[in-house]
Amino acid sequence: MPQWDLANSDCVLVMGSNMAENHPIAFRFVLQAKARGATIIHADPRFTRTSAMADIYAPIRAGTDVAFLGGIIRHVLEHDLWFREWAIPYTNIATILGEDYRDAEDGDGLFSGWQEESRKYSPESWQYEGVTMPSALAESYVDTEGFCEATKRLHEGPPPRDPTLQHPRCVYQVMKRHFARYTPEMVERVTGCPREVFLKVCEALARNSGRERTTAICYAVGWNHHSTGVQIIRSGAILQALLGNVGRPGGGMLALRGHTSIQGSTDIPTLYDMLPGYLPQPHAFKPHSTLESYLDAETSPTGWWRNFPKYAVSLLRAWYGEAAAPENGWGFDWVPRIVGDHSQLPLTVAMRNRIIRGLFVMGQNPVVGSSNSLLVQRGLADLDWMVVRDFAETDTASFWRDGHLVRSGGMRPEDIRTEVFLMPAALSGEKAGSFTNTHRLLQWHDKVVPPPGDSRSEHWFVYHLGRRLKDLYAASEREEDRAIRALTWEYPVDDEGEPDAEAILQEINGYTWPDRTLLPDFEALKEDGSTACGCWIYSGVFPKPGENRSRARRPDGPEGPGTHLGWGFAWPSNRRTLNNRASADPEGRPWSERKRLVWWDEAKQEWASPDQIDFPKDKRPDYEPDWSRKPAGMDAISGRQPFIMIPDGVAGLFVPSGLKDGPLPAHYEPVESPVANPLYGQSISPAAKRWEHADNPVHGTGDPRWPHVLTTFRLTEHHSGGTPTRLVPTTAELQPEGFAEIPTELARALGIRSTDWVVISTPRGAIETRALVTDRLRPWRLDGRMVHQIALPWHFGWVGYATGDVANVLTAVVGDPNTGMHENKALTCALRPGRLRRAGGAGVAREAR
Amino acid sequence: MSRQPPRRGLAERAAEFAREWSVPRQLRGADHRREAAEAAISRTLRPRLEEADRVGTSICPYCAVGCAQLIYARDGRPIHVEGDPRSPVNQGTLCPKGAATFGLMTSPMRLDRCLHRVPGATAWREVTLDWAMDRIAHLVRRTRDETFVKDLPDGTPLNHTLGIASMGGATLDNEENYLIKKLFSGGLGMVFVENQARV
Amino acid sequence: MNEATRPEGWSGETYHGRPVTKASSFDWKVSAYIALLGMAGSAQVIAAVARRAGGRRARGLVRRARLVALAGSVVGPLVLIQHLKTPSRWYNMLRIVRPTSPMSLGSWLLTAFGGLSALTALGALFGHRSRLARRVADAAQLPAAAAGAGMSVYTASLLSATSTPLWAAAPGPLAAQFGAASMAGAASALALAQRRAGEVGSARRLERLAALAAAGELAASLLAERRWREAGVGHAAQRGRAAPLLQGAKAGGMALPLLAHAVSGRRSGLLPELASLALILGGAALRHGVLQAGNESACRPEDAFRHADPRRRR
Amino acid sequence: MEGGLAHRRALDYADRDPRGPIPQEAEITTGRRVEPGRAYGFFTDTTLCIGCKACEVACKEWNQLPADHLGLTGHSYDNTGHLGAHTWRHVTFNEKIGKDGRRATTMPPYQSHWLMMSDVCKHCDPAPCLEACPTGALFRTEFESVVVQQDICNGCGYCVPACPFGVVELSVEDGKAHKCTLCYDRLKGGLEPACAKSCPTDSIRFGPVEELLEGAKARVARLHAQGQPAAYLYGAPGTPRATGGIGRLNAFFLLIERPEAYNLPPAPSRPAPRALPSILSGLAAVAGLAAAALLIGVGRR
Repeated sequence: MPQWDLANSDCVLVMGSNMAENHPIAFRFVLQAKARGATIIHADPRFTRTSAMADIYAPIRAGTDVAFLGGIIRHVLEHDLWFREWAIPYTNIATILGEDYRDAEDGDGLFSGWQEESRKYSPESWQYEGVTMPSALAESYVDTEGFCEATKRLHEGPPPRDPTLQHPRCVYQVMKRHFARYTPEMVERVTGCPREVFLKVCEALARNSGRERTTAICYAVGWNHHSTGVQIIRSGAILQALLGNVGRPGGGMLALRGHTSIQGSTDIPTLYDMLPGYLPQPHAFKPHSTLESYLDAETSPTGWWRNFPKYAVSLLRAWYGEAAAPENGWGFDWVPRIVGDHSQLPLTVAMRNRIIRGLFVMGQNPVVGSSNSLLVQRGLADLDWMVVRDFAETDTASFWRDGHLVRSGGMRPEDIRTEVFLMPAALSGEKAGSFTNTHRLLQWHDKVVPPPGDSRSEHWFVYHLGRRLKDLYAASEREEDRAIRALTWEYPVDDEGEPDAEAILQEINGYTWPDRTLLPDFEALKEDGSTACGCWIYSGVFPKPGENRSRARRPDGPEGPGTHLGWGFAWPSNRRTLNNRASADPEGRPWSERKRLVWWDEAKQEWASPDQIDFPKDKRPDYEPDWSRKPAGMDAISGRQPFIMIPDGVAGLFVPSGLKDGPLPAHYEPVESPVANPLYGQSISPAAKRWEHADNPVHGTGDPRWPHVLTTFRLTEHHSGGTPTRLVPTTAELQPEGFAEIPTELARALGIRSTDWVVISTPRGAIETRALVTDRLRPWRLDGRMVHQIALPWHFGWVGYATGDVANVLTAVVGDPNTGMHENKALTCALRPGRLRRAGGAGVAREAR
Repeated sequence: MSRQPPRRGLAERAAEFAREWSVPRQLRGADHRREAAEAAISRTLRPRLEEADRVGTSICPYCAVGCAQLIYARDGRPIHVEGDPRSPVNQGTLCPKGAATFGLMTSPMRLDRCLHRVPGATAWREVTLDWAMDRIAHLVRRTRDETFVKDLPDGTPLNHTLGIASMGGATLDNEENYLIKKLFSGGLGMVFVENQARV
Repeated sequence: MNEATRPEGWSGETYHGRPVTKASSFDWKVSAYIALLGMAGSAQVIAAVARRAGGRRARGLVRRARLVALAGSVVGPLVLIQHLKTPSRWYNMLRIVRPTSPMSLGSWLLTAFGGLSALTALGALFGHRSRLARRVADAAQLPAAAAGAGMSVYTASLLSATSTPLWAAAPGPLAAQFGAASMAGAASALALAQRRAGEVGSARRLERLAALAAAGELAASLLAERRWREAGVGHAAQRGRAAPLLQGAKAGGMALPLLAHAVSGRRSGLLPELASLALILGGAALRHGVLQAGNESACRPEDAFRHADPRRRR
Repeated sequence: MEGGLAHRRALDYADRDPRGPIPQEAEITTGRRVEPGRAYGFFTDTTLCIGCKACEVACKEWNQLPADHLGLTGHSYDNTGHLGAHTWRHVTFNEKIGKDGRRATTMPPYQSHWLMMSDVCKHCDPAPCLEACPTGALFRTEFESVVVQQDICNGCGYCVPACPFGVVELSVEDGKAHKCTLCYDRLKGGLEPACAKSCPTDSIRFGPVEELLEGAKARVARLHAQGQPAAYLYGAPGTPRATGGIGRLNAFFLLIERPEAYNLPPAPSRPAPRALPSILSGLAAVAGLAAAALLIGVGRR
């Protein structure tokens, strides 16, 4: 949902996000909603600037979000507060599961399919009765033999349903049973949130959902950064789907992301496991050895993803141009295969293990931002070479001079053999290009001024590095060098050698091959090699020469309609609200006038909307697939199934495949927790990713040496790794030094006062910082004892006007099984007043320079 | 507002004092709080945005909300950055970080030369852009050639190198991410390509 | 609020114990100016009285009083200009007549006083040779005395017309204090001069005047302190950094010299001279003490809150 | 759907790059044009303030004020401390969530339990600093704002103690008095002041004071109706104990706690009227002593 659409919400639940602080401009629209009567709820371990603005503040212990949300789900199901008319047709709540499924309820926290030896789930027992579902998003492939074959049965008919919800194995009954133990009492026991506050939240959400009203959920990395991050988000999604808050004005889930084009760099992924447009990166241990087998394994028989081959082949044509031919699978043979998890966390371990020898760091500051900073810094010292590109010297670039290894690790710079390049980079006003914001909106920025001195854009750097490498490999006849030689790399450059960003965007948009006529949108893509497209979901952003739609700057005026279709370009197809077919009832009428967005126009025989409809424009609401003809792709999606990217066209409350830690969310304690799981015998997520390494010790549940809960957070005054704010005088002075928030009760017990030095430690390391004693944190009473929580902003490092010790020295390389995201929002630590024994802290290091 | 007037001679200052003297204006009936007190600086004051010879549309480089900005520039240098009042995303507003964009572009700590650290060195040395690019290209080739794996013993194709990694992208343009993924993954066979999406 | 930041004796709230108002930048140069110009101004008052009461017999005293006034109005402004943060722009003090600003009016008054003092000084310097000089000086004497009276006290009004709690709390007593101190200082300075010149009788009368002024100064000081106490803003004067100075001024710069003058009677010698010196220094110390204590009170949030809310004077 | 709708005039500039600042941009960002002869000011509604300090940054970036780098104060998130020569917007932070060792559980609508307020020069009418200024450097502009003209100020410093709010300060860099100008230069160009324009939640509203006042009163009434009975205006004419001897503050505030909680004086007063009684008592003292001198016979030998 667009952020401005929050103004239309009747209730906004902010959870896993400190929205007022970290996305103030998005919060603007929450307050606009408030001005129109909306209820604002903030559930968070800390009383923050967001909490101060809330109508209900629900304090919860860090890492207990699933328990809290599970409690709401139970409340909504138990008291029949869910939006029946919406949820029965639009979700899989009525779908019947197979007989093999066993819930966590029966396994004391383990679902059926757990394989102890490989410590993995097999999703076979989670399937619908008689049907095997491919995963909705191609990035989460299920690696079970015969699985792909089994999904072909989707052609034969829809998964079995019981709209009366009486069938004991229908999702409704399964969910009711699964969430039964998430009672208000249990929620209070696990999360620490007072029962009456929790019930207020339940009532507000239920009251503000339904035909006439919608509730939005805003979350950020406060949900992601857990070993259960994906299941927390799933819990929110289940709730929204039960309440009918998807695809409708003022309803939805808004992920508030942290970097200016983090969405763009996910869509066009500088990520290991995907190719542009959410196509899976081929995997050595999956049936991906040829293009044919890859397409066969990854193409969903039904729903929109049936078009997968068109997108894959068009991408290969864009990359390998002339050299792409049917014989080499359009160049598929050259695409590198992954062999496992190559994401951020294992990347740092691989550096330390000397698997990685050369590293590019472009606009990132992993010494500050990555878990277990000491491991990261040791890894950097193990490299042969590193290229850092940023607008100024970062902590990462100067690790060999000012980092912990030199400061307290007994090393001298002379001992560090890494060759380091620090190259000045251009900022957004100094180069042209597009960013994709958190609601999928592509917006172009101009080059207004030249970058200073030798500063260059990444366009320039990557383009010229590519040119040089192509020259170096030009004479090679080796098969392994075919890819770099074949890679299309012809972009017009200007006098300074800067490649034309619009030419690159045109390649991303796609054109016909070989005559290079720009494509109007992705519906024009073909799988026969006659089209090239760098990222199918972006197709349509540059439909004609001279028409860069990301550069469109036409807002809606006072008369609305408020979809702002003339401002930027939202993928796909300039759609502002995804799944917006769900804003109309199964017959195609808006659920209410108040929440009108999409409707079926019988006269014109098409869907009408001030938005772009996320559905085939002329598919009648009463269209039903003719199963006798084994329909494929969109033909298998009926006129009343809004979720066209999902093979069965409905939202998945229960997810039969695609998740690695269970088809329904269950509360597990963080990997490092002061207490055992009160809900199940299975205390922590069985599938949580862990990397055993001498530099990465992790302790068990309830270890008395680390009695306090530790959570990390961000401040509105700083940005992520801190480089772009610690180095700017006007922002640096606002939060000039690192600190730790300590609850008054704990501070009193330890004799700590604000601005005193304290030392915080975990098995990974210790840091010293200043204390900020505050009532905004509170002690939790867990199983009869008090547990305190300490909170650390993690922006600080030794570079800049604002400095402080690196919070990530304390965190562990431990992650979510699905995404590999770290668990830095909930761990445990020890605290003492005083300073580290080493000579001086970050401040001293800075002064010494 | 801390602009210092240039040093001037006595006569010049006397003339200016006479010009700016409020007493005659007061005698003519002007209010000592208002017109009588008004000085040259107030009569000629204009917003410095009007000095811009170029105004460009930009997007805030910090978080993912995507606030639109206008960059005002003169003689190829930014003179100010502020919220674009047309944008439905931010309606002209900016948060503390976005409001510091001008400060970011003009930070005294900004780097404008390529620096290189020889293994074991205790300080940076300045190098030319061209030298750095050549050196990096050679290092990439050397490391790639040393670590490239074409296939597994059973013949399963790999076509990859685990020896070179790349971090970052979330702060960069879509087009830049595209070039990085295309060159590093599609051209060189790197698989350790990651950005801040998981951080 | 945090108990650690709650000021002693203040049950209300402050904002992290931070100041509400800002202290002035007035330092010893300003106190020196106040004392100097006060003396100079009062010297003109004495000159006028002496001229009227003593006629030609007062020639020596009048001459010396006029010279003191001239010296004060030459040195004082130079000291004051040094206090400006941009002294080279001192002339902007005469750019405008701002009736609401004691400092603006004071600047014009100072200018007038300086000019009149220059005229009266003509008499002092050239009176024995030039009749014109005598006439001009005599004609200027009364206006100079009027301006001098203003010079003796306007600095107190200037301080009172601020938001500094201590200064604002006792506008009347403060001005009476400054006026009396000016008179005491001028009388003492002239007494010393007269003694040096051998005019002991005149000196004794001046000493009596000085003693009277000191009594007035003391009374005004006690009144000011009472007002401060009532307003709840007296802490800085009573227990602050400037308290010793103020107490010292009261004891050593007012009470003791007063006593000394009383006991010395008709005796001549060191004691009256010391008493005169003490009164001059006491007046200066009083002004500096008031300035400092005011600056300190400006930084005390409880003083500012009490000043700004008469109902909460606790 | 109503979020993000633009002012009608913004459409005149749609799909084309402005060549310079948009004429009367303030009309697009506030709905009001900026014209000389009207009183403009700020209405700072603390119940909408999220303490983000965008105003502080926007102010410093626009006015090119140096950073102060006070260091960590331990005073909640307030590391700015106070208004001053280089700080013309200052966000105060006052934590109220803890009460007698417990934590508050009910949340009135909008800001509560963590008071945040963006403080600024009040542009008082009448203005003590202006009344005190001996050079005329401080004057009232055609927008009824109070501005220090830097080509005139000589750093006498009298405006500093004159201000009842501790706003004005002499700069250590150039020795002159500095404070918020209500972005005088921007107003001359039809632009909204930098702080108000950047404010993410419209806690800072800029506009003609009369209109702001009307809106503010309505806002107070609405807050009372919505369950925030403590809301009141500080510095608006006619509000009890808000302005003492000062007629009105052109920058006024909506508060929910006593003014002291925001470091505001509960009833600031205009200092200038104290001068006359003061000088009269002083002159009386001098006159009395002069009379005494006559009686004593000073001048006689």
